[in-house]
Amino acid sequence: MALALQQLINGLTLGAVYGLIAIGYTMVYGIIGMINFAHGDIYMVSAFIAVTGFTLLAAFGVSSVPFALVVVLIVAVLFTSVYGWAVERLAYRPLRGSTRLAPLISAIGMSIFLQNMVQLTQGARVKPIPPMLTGGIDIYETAEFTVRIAYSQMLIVLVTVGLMIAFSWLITRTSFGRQQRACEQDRTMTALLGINVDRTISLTFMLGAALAAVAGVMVTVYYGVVDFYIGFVAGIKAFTAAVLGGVGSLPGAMLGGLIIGLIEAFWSSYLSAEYKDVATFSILILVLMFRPSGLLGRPEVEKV
Amino acid sequence: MSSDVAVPLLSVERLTMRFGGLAAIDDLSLDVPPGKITGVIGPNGAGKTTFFNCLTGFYKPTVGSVRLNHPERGVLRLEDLPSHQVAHTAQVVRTFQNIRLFPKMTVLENLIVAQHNVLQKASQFSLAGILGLPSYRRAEAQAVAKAVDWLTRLGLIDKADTAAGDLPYGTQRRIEIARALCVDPLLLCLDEPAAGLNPRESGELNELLLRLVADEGLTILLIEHDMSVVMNVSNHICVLNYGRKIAEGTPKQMQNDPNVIKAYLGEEEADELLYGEKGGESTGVTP
Amino acid sequence: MMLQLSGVHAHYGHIHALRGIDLSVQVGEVVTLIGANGAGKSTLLMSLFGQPRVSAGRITFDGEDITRLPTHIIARRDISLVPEGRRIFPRMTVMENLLMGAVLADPRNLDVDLKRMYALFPILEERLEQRAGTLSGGEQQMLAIARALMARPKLLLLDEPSLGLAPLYIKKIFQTIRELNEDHGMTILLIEQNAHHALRAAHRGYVMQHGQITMTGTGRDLLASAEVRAAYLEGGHAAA
Amino acid sequence: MPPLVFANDAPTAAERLKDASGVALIALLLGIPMIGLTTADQGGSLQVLTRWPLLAAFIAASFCGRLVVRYLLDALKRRRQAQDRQAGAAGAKETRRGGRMLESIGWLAFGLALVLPIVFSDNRYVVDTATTVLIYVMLGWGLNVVVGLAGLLDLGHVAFYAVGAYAYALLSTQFGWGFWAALPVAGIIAGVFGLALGWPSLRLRGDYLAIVTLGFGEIIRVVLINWTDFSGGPNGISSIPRPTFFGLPFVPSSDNPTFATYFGLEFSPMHRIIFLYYVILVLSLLTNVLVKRLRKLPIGRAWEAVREDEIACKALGMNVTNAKLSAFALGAMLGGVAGVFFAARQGFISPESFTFNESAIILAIVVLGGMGSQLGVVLASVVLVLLPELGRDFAEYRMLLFGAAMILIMVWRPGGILSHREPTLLLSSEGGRRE
Repeated sequence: MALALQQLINGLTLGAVYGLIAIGYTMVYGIIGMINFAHGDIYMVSAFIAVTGFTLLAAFGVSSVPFALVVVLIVAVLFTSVYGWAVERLAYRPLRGSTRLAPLISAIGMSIFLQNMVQLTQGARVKPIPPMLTGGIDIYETAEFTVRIAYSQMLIVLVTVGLMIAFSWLITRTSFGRQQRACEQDRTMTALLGINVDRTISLTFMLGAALAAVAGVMVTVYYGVVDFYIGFVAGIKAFTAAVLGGVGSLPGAMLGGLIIGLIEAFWSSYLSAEYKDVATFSILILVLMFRPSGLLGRPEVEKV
Repeated sequence: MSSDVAVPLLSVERLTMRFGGLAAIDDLSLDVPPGKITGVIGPNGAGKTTFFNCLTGFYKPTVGSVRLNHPERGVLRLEDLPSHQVAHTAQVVRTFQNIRLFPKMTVLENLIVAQHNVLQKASQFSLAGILGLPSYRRAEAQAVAKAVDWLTRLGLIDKADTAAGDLPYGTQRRIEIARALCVDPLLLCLDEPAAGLNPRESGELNELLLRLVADEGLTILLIEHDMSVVMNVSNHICVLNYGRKIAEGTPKQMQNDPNVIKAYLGEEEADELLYGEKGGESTGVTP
Repeated sequence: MMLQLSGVHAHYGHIHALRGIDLSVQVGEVVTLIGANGAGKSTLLMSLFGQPRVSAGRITFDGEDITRLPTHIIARRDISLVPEGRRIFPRMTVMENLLMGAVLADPRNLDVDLKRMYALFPILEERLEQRAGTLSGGEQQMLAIARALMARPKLLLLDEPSLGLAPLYIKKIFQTIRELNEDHGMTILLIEQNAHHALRAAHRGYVMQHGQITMTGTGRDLLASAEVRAAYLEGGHAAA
Repeated sequence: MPPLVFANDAPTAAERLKDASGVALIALLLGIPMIGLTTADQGGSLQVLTRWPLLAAFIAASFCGRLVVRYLLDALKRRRQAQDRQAGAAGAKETRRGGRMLESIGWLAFGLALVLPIVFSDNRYVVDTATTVLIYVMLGWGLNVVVGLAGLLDLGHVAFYAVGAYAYALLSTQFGWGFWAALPVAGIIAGVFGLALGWPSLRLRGDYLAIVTLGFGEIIRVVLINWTDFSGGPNGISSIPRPTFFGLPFVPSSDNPTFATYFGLEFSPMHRIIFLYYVILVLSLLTNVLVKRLRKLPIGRAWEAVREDEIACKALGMNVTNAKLSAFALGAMLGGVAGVFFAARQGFISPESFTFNESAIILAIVVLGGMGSQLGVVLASVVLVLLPELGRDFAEYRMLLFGAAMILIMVWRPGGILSHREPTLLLSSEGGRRE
């Protein structure tokens, strides 16, 4: 019982991180209808920026954790969104209007490039940082086990929920959100209505990267280690989460993330940690068999 | 009236199709006599295309039945067949309002794909095809001959090797009809075949449809807004509005039916809309 | 002079679609451009917005040279287009489509403009929350026109507004065109295959064949001319 | 949808400088966190190190690079526009001539492939690399059926490659099957896996199918890593028997006749290398002939038609599910056969060889080559295999350059190197007869 509760908390935290990255996937998919394979690596870049940021602040003797967190978040979001912008400008914009597969391949190329760039400039070794946000609240105690919500876990869940609400509102209710969706459906027509399509797409990539940046900082705080390969794994998981929830739906991305986080946590502790990815993907396949548009995705009305 | 007119080729009974709470088709019954052209008209959004989708297996109707009297296979219930079986077994073939060709394939290839089932059978799981057995080669030659025949009759033969997507709109419409004909339909369902055609082209379409019925004994179900087509070729017209049948009868009857005029043709100028549009005959301008 | 094209050439892929077009639209006019499938009419309208970009010639709007401006900047110059194939946003609601049309308009006019659209096309008001992709063809056409009008354009460009519409709706659309022009002083450039209707609604007309203007005159004159009747009855795509 | 084209008249010098400065600014922002700053482990904890000179060099390079590249691109673009205009009506004829030229390039490539091991008979590296190229060619041709012809986005092709490889490894080490006997069986096993995956997932639309296939690839890999009793786990399976020349092994000495003794040759390890090269050459040529033939058969046209418009296919009475499944199964089978060869050539396999990266590279080969183009696959395989090989001298930059090259090729030719589609049958079969 206690273990289950603890795994629930851990699963939700992990799921929140996946969800946060998945929102970025979904937003980019929602505007140019392509899978941004490099998104996971953008998240990895931001984790490295966070490591550098925290180390630098520590070197300057900053000891206030909230202050350091806020500063690093801002810095990481700023720099990472420039990365998001540059990725779009270099690898995707020249391919607009070509086949659906062309940007997918250049995205894979970009992912390989970013991984190796970080490996070269930052080193291949795992980067540990000292624990920052320690402590938590014990909510349930038995003789041998204590269920605890760490402060870092609370932070992650709160930030994620907040961002999801903000971005859902942005996309469904604001003029900018409508412009984004219009770009996805018919770019030429959107331009004919006087909207700067290039700018809208660039901004979306920057927002997606900013979300990945937040996730990167959170994970750095939570786990305390970062390496150049985390982007790939997280990217695949988040991509799965986005599809599971229904690509294009923000709450869907969140839900998909949470489900995958929970599966991983419970499967690892009760069945076998080795097969947790098998479980994740099997459930994805099962869900899609019965709901081909994902859990919250709107079914494509086949207009014949 | 000969006796076979009494047995309809297709009988639609109490067909209803609901999307959510909205009934796109509401309790529609209709008989399609063989060897005739039956027109389906009605305002945009009256449920005409939905009706076609129900006939051809793309939608499963909420209530009701669609029965086809197949000369060899007996009575077939179309609403139970998946869409490819509707074309393959029941030989009910349709075209689409927004032209659905295979744009990168040539016109000839489009027509060969339409004969897929025949050729696939002849190729015996592709084995006869890979080995280039004569049985398959003959079947392919026959398929090409059939395609060439239709292309010639529809005046498309010099476009045979062009990618279908590169051709003008009006030509694509004709290709789509030619392709449907290659499936050997009993019942051909045309969804706005004259949309986007100029007056001369729609005139040619009229001739084609009449020829198909006269020479091939084909039965045609026709959705069309172009009154110069519908009124001139249909033997029988069914008028839909809000998914319901509001009138049915000969073209003449429909032109004078107050309900039809009110819902579809327009109050005062019904006659002019019917005959004065494309040719401009009624404007009094002499060439 | 509201819109002026002089010596405009444009290529669509390898096709030389426009071959030296001279055309003008005065303030307050309804001008129609008729011609067969593939004559280049739609290319002409799209090339006003740089899609495709003209390869030679000059386009001015309200005295400003817009030949080389980016598409979205041209669209901000009080020109609205109802393009070929409607191009509504299928996965947005009717309301959202209308709001997209008003993206550049003064938000204070929004309510007034929406009411105007409901008056013009009552069916749209019934369907506000429905996804536009589920509308029927005619309803989509009305939505496309309404979306274009939401920007309060000075010049409205219509590409085959009657395509796929029931007779009653065609009448309604042409009535609307007349109303917009007479009551609201809107300038309109209209492309039609349905030449009869178009010429009756227009002050002036141009006939286009093979990417060139072959004839021009008042609507009434063109309607009466034997060559026009021959041109639009025979079609002009034979060589394409 | 046509891409947005913006006015791009020759910019003035000032505009060029401004443009390059913008790029330099972006380079600065990108460079600060990655090049300017880095962390290193010093005395048990991380320390921040700075590399400002390197950053400055990077920015300067970006500035100058942008000036040069922009100038060249502008010049190229103007020239291409002028050419386009002149080309005009000549377009149609040109494609036909292009088709014939491609055919001759194909025969030339075939000829080169045939004589390559003879010319380089004592250069193991060249023949080995060429063998690797051919493996990818074969994988690419298999995947081309799925992605290029049927238009199904498959990101997990490596799974079938792995199935084939492990099937052969297990059949040979556990049951003593020979290479040639195991080849078709392993191919069929992979095909069955293809059906098993295809059945539930083919009604998914494109990108959803992509993640499902990707997931399937990962499932296979994870199972291979963890099911140690079955697959040997991360250690893989070793001492897989090599193929023999009609029963004659390639070994230095043996009681039975060997390849060398039978033909009275002096033993050379190159014999096997060259033999393997010809085996994969034959396998891939068979694949090519098979796929080319199928493309001109009803099933092949059905694949392409499904790619173009599924709904129209249904309306014409085609069973779309069968068409898709057959493409999937055939692609899987060909992948499996390539896997058998891979296992036999290496003599050792482990899950490491079947990561997502492999799938990505195979897919890249198909897309870079030009969807559906058989010759394109060959060209792309050569490029993608040789790139990292050429990059061996700057080992650590090799994958960086590989990634960059993938982006550049795609940007340079978004339709792939060869994007021309040859019709499967022509009415005017002699090409020029009707002109």
